[in-house]
Amino acid sequence: MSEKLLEVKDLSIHYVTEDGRVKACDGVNFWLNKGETLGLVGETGAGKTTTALGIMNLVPDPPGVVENGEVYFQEENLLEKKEAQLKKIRGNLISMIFQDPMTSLNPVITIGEQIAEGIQLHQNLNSSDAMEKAKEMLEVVGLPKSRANDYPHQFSGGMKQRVVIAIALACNPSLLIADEPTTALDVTIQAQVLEVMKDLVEEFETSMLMITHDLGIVADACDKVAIMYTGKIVEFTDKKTLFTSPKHPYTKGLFGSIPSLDDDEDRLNPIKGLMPEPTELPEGCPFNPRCPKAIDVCKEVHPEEVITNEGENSEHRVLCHMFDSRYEHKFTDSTVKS
Amino acid sequence: MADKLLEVNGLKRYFNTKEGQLHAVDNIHFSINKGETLGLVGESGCGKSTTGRLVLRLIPPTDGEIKFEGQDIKKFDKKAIHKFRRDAQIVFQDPFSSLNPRMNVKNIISEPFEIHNIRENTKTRVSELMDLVGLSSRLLNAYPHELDGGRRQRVGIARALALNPKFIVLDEPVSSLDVSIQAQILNLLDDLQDELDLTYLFIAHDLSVVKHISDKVAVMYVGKMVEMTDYSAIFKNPKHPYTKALISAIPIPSIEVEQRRIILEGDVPSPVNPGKGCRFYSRCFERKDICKEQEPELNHVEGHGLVACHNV
Amino acid sequence: LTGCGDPDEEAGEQDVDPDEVEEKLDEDVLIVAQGADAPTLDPQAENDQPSSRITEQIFETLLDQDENMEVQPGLAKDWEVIDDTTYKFELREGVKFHNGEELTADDIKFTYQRLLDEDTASPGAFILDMVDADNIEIIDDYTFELPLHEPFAPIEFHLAHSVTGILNEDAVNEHGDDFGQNPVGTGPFKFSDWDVGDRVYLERFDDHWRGKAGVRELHFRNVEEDTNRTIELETGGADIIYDVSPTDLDRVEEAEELNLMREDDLSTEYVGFNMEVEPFDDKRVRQAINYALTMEPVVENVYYGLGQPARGPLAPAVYGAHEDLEGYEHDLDKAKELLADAGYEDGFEVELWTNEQQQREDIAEIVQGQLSQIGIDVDISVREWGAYLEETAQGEHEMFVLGWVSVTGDADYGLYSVFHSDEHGAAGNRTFLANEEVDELLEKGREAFDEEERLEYYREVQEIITEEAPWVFTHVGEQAVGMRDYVENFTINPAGHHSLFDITLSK
Amino acid sequence: MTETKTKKDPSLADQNQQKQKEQVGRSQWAEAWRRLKKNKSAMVGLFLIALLFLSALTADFIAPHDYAAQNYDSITEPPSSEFPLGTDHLGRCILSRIIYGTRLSIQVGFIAIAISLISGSLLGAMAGYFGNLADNIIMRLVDVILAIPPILLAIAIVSAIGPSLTNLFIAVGIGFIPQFARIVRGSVLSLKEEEFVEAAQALGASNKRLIVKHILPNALAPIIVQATLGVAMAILSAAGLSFIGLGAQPPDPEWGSMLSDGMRFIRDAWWISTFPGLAIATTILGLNLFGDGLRDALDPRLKD
Amino acid sequence: MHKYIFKRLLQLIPVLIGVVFIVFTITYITPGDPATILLGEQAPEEQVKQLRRQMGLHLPFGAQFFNYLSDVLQGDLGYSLTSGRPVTVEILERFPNTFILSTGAVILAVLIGIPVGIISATRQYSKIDNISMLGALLGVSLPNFWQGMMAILLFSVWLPIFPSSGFDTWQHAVLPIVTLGTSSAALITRMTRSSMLEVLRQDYIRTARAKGLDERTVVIKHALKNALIPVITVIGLQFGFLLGGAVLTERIFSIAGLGRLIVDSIREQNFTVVQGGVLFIAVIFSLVNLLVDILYAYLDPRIKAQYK
Ligand SMILES: Nc1ncnc2c1ncn2[C@@H]1O[C@H](COP(=O)(O)OP(=O)(O)OP(=O)(O)O)[C@@H](O)[C@H]1O
Ligand SMILES: Nc1ncnc2c1ncn2[C@@H]1O[C@H](COP(=O)(O)OP(=O)(O)OP(=O)(O)O)[C@@H](O)[C@H]1O
Ligand SMILES: [Mg+2]
Ligand SMILES: [Mg+2]
Repeated sequence: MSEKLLEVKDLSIHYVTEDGRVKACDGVNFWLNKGETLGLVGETGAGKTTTALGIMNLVPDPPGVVENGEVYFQEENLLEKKEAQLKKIRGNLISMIFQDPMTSLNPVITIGEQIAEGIQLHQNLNSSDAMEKAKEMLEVVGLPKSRANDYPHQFSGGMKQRVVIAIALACNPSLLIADEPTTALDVTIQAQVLEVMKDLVEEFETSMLMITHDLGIVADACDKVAIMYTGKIVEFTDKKTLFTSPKHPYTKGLFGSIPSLDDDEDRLNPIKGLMPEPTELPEGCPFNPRCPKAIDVCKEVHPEEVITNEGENSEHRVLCHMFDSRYEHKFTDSTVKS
Repeated sequence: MADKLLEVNGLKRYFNTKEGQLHAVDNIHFSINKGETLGLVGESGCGKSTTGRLVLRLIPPTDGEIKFEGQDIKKFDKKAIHKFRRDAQIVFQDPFSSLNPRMNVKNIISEPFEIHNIRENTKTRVSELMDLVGLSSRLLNAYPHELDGGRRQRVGIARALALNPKFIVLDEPVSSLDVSIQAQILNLLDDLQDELDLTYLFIAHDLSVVKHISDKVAVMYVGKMVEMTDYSAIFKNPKHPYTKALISAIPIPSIEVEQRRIILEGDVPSPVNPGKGCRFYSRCFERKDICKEQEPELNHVEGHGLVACHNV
Repeated sequence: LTGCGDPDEEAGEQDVDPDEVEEKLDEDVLIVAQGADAPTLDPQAENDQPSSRITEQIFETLLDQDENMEVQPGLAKDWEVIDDTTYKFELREGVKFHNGEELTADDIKFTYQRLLDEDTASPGAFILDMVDADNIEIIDDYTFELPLHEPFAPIEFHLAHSVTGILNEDAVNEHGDDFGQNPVGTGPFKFSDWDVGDRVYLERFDDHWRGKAGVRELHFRNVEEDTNRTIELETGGADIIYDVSPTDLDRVEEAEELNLMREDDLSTEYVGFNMEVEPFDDKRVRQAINYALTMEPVVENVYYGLGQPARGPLAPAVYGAHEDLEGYEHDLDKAKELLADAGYEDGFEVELWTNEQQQREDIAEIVQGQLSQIGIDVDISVREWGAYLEETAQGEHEMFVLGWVSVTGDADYGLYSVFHSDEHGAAGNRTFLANEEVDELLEKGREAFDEEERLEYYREVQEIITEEAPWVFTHVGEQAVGMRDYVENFTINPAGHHSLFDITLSK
Repeated sequence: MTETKTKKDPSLADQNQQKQKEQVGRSQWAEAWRRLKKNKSAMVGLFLIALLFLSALTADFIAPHDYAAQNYDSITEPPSSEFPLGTDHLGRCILSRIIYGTRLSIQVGFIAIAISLISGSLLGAMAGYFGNLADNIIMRLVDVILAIPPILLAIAIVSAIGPSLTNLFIAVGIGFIPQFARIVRGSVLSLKEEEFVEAAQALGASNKRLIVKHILPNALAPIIVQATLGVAMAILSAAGLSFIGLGAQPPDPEWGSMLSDGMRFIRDAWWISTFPGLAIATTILGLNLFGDGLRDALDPRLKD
Repeated sequence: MHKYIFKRLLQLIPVLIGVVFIVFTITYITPGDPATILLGEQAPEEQVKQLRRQMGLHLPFGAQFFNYLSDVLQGDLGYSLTSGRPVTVEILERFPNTFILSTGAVILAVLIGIPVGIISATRQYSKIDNISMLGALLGVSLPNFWQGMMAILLFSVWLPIFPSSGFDTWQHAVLPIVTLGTSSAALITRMTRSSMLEVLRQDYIRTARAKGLDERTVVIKHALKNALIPVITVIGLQFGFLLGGAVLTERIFSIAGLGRLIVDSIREQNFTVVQGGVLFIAVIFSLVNLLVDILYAYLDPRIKAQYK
């Protein structure tokens, strides 16, 4: 087993708003090895971005509060570091690609400058050398050098996203956090960008935390998967296990919601209901109102993480009473059938 | 042959922009049979929404003919338009901007009745509609900002159904929704079609969604229609290189199939003043010299449908 | 900011030690601040106080008035009455204009013709209306005869008025339309520079016939806000300020290094009635209002003791003013009685107009307050000046607050225009008083060459006017001039444009 | 709907129905009000405005003296128990004048803004909705008004039509037209493209309905914010006009003219101009605080 | 860009004609007659009539307007009714004072407003923020002429540091510039703050922070330029406003400025100067606006791309 590059332990981040306390990230645990890609999957508002910001220690405060937890990166707890130290890590050892390429580039600064900036800062280069390096990065992501002096509005969405990738990879980080890097893009462009990313991650031996809501992308690009629901990781395992034997009812529900290209299903089999209000999570298991297998205990008792499959090269963790030895027996055959 | 509800011939819509003439929709033909769904796919900006607006006469076409139930909608007088506005409806992509934030659910759903001067039983009608789309009656007084995306989209659908339409343009009605909600809405649309004998023009960029709901699929590229055929044919046996690339690019949530992606070069070209030749030329992996010079016609291909490619 | 200085000054400095100049400048410069800028320094082009105060220093008139408003020789050293309509003047010899030319009788003819010429469109032309300038007969360089269209007894006062300041023909022709910016006269100070809107620079004219004036330079500053003018005086930004604000009188008086000079002026403020409209066509109503008003509060609160309550139409300083007029005592009972007699026992409503001038607005408010005691309900309307003049001229008003200045210091000027029935409307009679007796007496006053007789006519007419009560006489003006204690020999002139010839500074 | 099979989506069996029931049906205005209530400075502002209205309404009861009564025995008296804020040069009670003055200030502020709001919004809405020629003509007109400094415009207008209170409203009001026209035009331009407008159009709604029911209500928030701030500015401009003698008619106790009239006594009797000045400043402070708070409360971007 | 500027200049023409029309109309309907004003109240009727004919005042409105307009188009603004001098000369004489005053005030306001606004925004809800916002609110709440008077009492009377009136040396400029500058500074502070707050919420700021840039760079380099656009609009409007709107300050400090010239002329019914003065200010104001728009283009390449 290779070394853990990143390990998030019991991370809780809450947003304190007028409407109440949003537990956007609530006791999150996962880890990631060097060179691996972890897919963090969940629907809107599940807390994916918040978790990523927590790792970067960039949670907006106010309203965000890091309540608890540790984030070990190369065996050091980032949450204990001083801002000055973090600045040396951000953009250098850990980079992040934000959700929307349209808004994550500064509209009034040339893209060359936006790439060079980080290089200049972290690699102690003078500005012209940094700019040279920035141009190289542009070529790496498949854009001509000559466009370094252009402004973001002169690029298409896919090109902008590639610029964002160039910024993130400019300093050759050990960890790249990519927050839904392709959601805003068209399919064919998405394919281009994903391809570029995969190549680069491989080339630079970068570990990646890929945030997405698209299981297709996970299947394509990830080694491990963590499924997130209402601020909690409900299932965490390697890709193969997840696709072959998903355990959590929510994960199964996700699979059931996706129209298949191969089969002609008449009706989809979606999860019923909607995500609960983030400020008013239900008692017990947060998924229980939508869960086809929920029983009384689900409405009362908060589930604990169950680790199964420990023999294989990866753990398989599930946050569900069904796999908890204490409650397993209560799930009768009839409810388990799905 | 089944009843054609909508028939579109040589439809064009150009916009005048600062850069020049923008060929948003450029000479497209299609028809939709009663009770069927035509899926319209293509990349962002290829003219899908414009097509949707044109067939509803929300904007006038530059050229071309649109026949609804055999009649040219361009020639409709005021009265006929009013009638047409009852028969043909639209549901938008963005459930957040398509509902007036200052009106509550009741007002939104009853607005069609007000506009068409239907005064009786609006209350019952509204609650029937809400039942139909699966909205709890306690949301009657709710405002859009209090609802989540899925519920909002249901309100939009209820509004579209209010006047008992025959035809609905669904302009990316699920693309802003989460998969689980998307699936619920797709199921709902399916059920409604069966129940109310509706005809859909379903616009989307997600091929798997289109495939799920459509009877026929039309693929657009920069204002042009490049391929149109039966839904299964297009996935099993795409003929146009763009369609092939499009299909191959869909990330499939399965680790069993080894995907072989066709990665296209470059970006979608601008629809402003497109030159002669095939619009896909710059990105095509099967291009020939003729493609640069001559624009391919949309031809009928035996046993398949319509394709616009010199290679076919 | 400092760059807009005078180019001549720079040139002049070259051959003098700059330090010396500094010192000299400081000692020999007299700075006078007043509340407005002069629109032009062509004495014929304007007839307003701020301009006259400056042109008075640059130009001189044929005759002069002393601080008692008595006529004295000016540029004419002697004159005699030939007949009713002909006067003969003898000029001083050797009087120089600022451009070096010598004053001759031709200049007088030229000046008066220009003043009366329609093309000049002078607002002061009426001052010499009675003069037949085209027929001035020049006897020699220093002697000429001045014919009048009709007998006009107060002519001497008119020939001392500042609009009649004598111009030099060559200078006028040379500068043409710009003469107002390049005035050339015979006065003790010559024009040097002008920061329009801010400051006029004058220099001593060394060749003046009376000798050199007391200061080398004279500046007129424009400081509009009353409070600021006082502050300027206090802080040394000005050596003399005109029109000290009533509220600042004590402050200036009490300050050790400042002096205050006060002197009655020639103005009368009044509340007029439009005698052509009801109820003011009834003498009893006008008198009732006169009885109902007491003007002590006006003097006290509006003018802070500056001036005095008026008891007649003329300020006491005016030649011919009736000194023994009693006016109306404050008697509310009598007022009510008269009102009842006239059929207004319950009072009435009336609109009182004023222009937007603080003191007049205050007077209006006081009148409003006092008249409410006899049941007259006054509604004040503040009009814009142009509109005010136009509408009162056309008789659209009921009651109004206005003032009149007897600029020539003579009773004719102070009475004829405002009370003669020929002068209805814009000409000055805005009450539309039409009283044959008054008309007759005023006409006689113009023609009477016997002083005693003339004064008698005016005594009589003032009594009638008081009785007829077209006006409520409110206030006789007083001017207040503040100055630093080192300013010496300032003499105050009732007409307001003080001669600064004698002033010296003892810093 | 003729024949409808009831098909209830099971998802509706929501667990926290009870809680949501209370919230459902809260319009955006109610939502904004709730947020506004939490904004301390906005509430201070509201309090000050309420105070203003209250004293305008109850002036007859709370003012210790007649605002026009002249007391020659107590001229320019400093604050005392009889005259809590002193008297002016005609012996009038300054407190009473300030209290009565609220009426005028409210009128100046609100009527002037009403004038500019109505005409400005109308012009802006027409320009934005009809576009093209109408837009060009109207916006050029607005540019013309904007190109003339408001105070000069007001002076010119007042000089032309005479200084009276009504004319003052009009003069101040006209100066503010461009602001409203621009804001409304901007909102209408973007609202016109909103899908909900298109949706209503697709239902067959008329132009009138589109403007009145869909566009204007949504353009309201920025207009209202602008109006609150505009009221403050209008009161200030009116005060400025009073300073050059174009304000209210004496003895009307308009604050601006009290302040400017009292200015000449500033060195001897500071209270004559200082208290009206404070009254103006407080009112404007109140309106600004409230307006700022309202902006925050109505701006959906500030929601999270 | 050149084409754009040219186009904008062309668009100015109808606006300015509109301004001429409005001002002309206002002065036309104003009661009071220039001829009477010129000749004084005591002038005989005949003379007044004669002068009216001479000035073309007997013509119908339309004819008068077109006469005036054609004169204006030939660069002739006519002659002052009180001084008889060319209006252009009178205006140009006053303009430098007004220009120094408003430019000084705007510069002061920018120097105070932008830094304070930035500090406030970066420390939202802190003590500094609250204090500067309160200061800014007071700055806009206190009538300008009152502030001016207080400044004179404080700094000319009690602490005689600066002269209270006139406009000769730099000392004279201090108080009026400070008086005018403070209220503009208040506006600019508020605008900068809210604009900065808005920008600081943007994703690209997060991106910049994620690069490890220090906060200063993030604020100055990434946020400020974006936040400046609405601020510049305010600055431009403020500058335009001050050019003609500094009347009260000019009066309190006895400065011979343009605004005061126009106001005095209105009261003297010196119509030619009023018309010329307002037109002049409108031209300057429009040019300032154009300048602001051009500045936008330098700040924001997206806007530049639209200028065609
Ligand atoms: N700044 C904030 N203030 C208050 N609540 C916030 C804030 N940011 C996020 N939240 C809330 O925290 C929860 C998690 O948000 P987060 O952005 O992490 O979700 P996500 O999984 O990234 O969703 P998406 O797929 O939409 O990006 C949501 O309920 C969201 O409303
Ligand atoms: N009103 C308009 N004026 C000018 N151009 C327009 C207008 N509406 C649409 N276009 C342009 O026409 C083209 C087609 O637009 P359309 O909205 O139909 O695309 P779409 O296929 O619906 O894209 P998307 O998937 O992004 O919704 C685009 O290039 C768009 O910019
Ligand atoms: Mg996210
Ligand atoms: Mg679309």
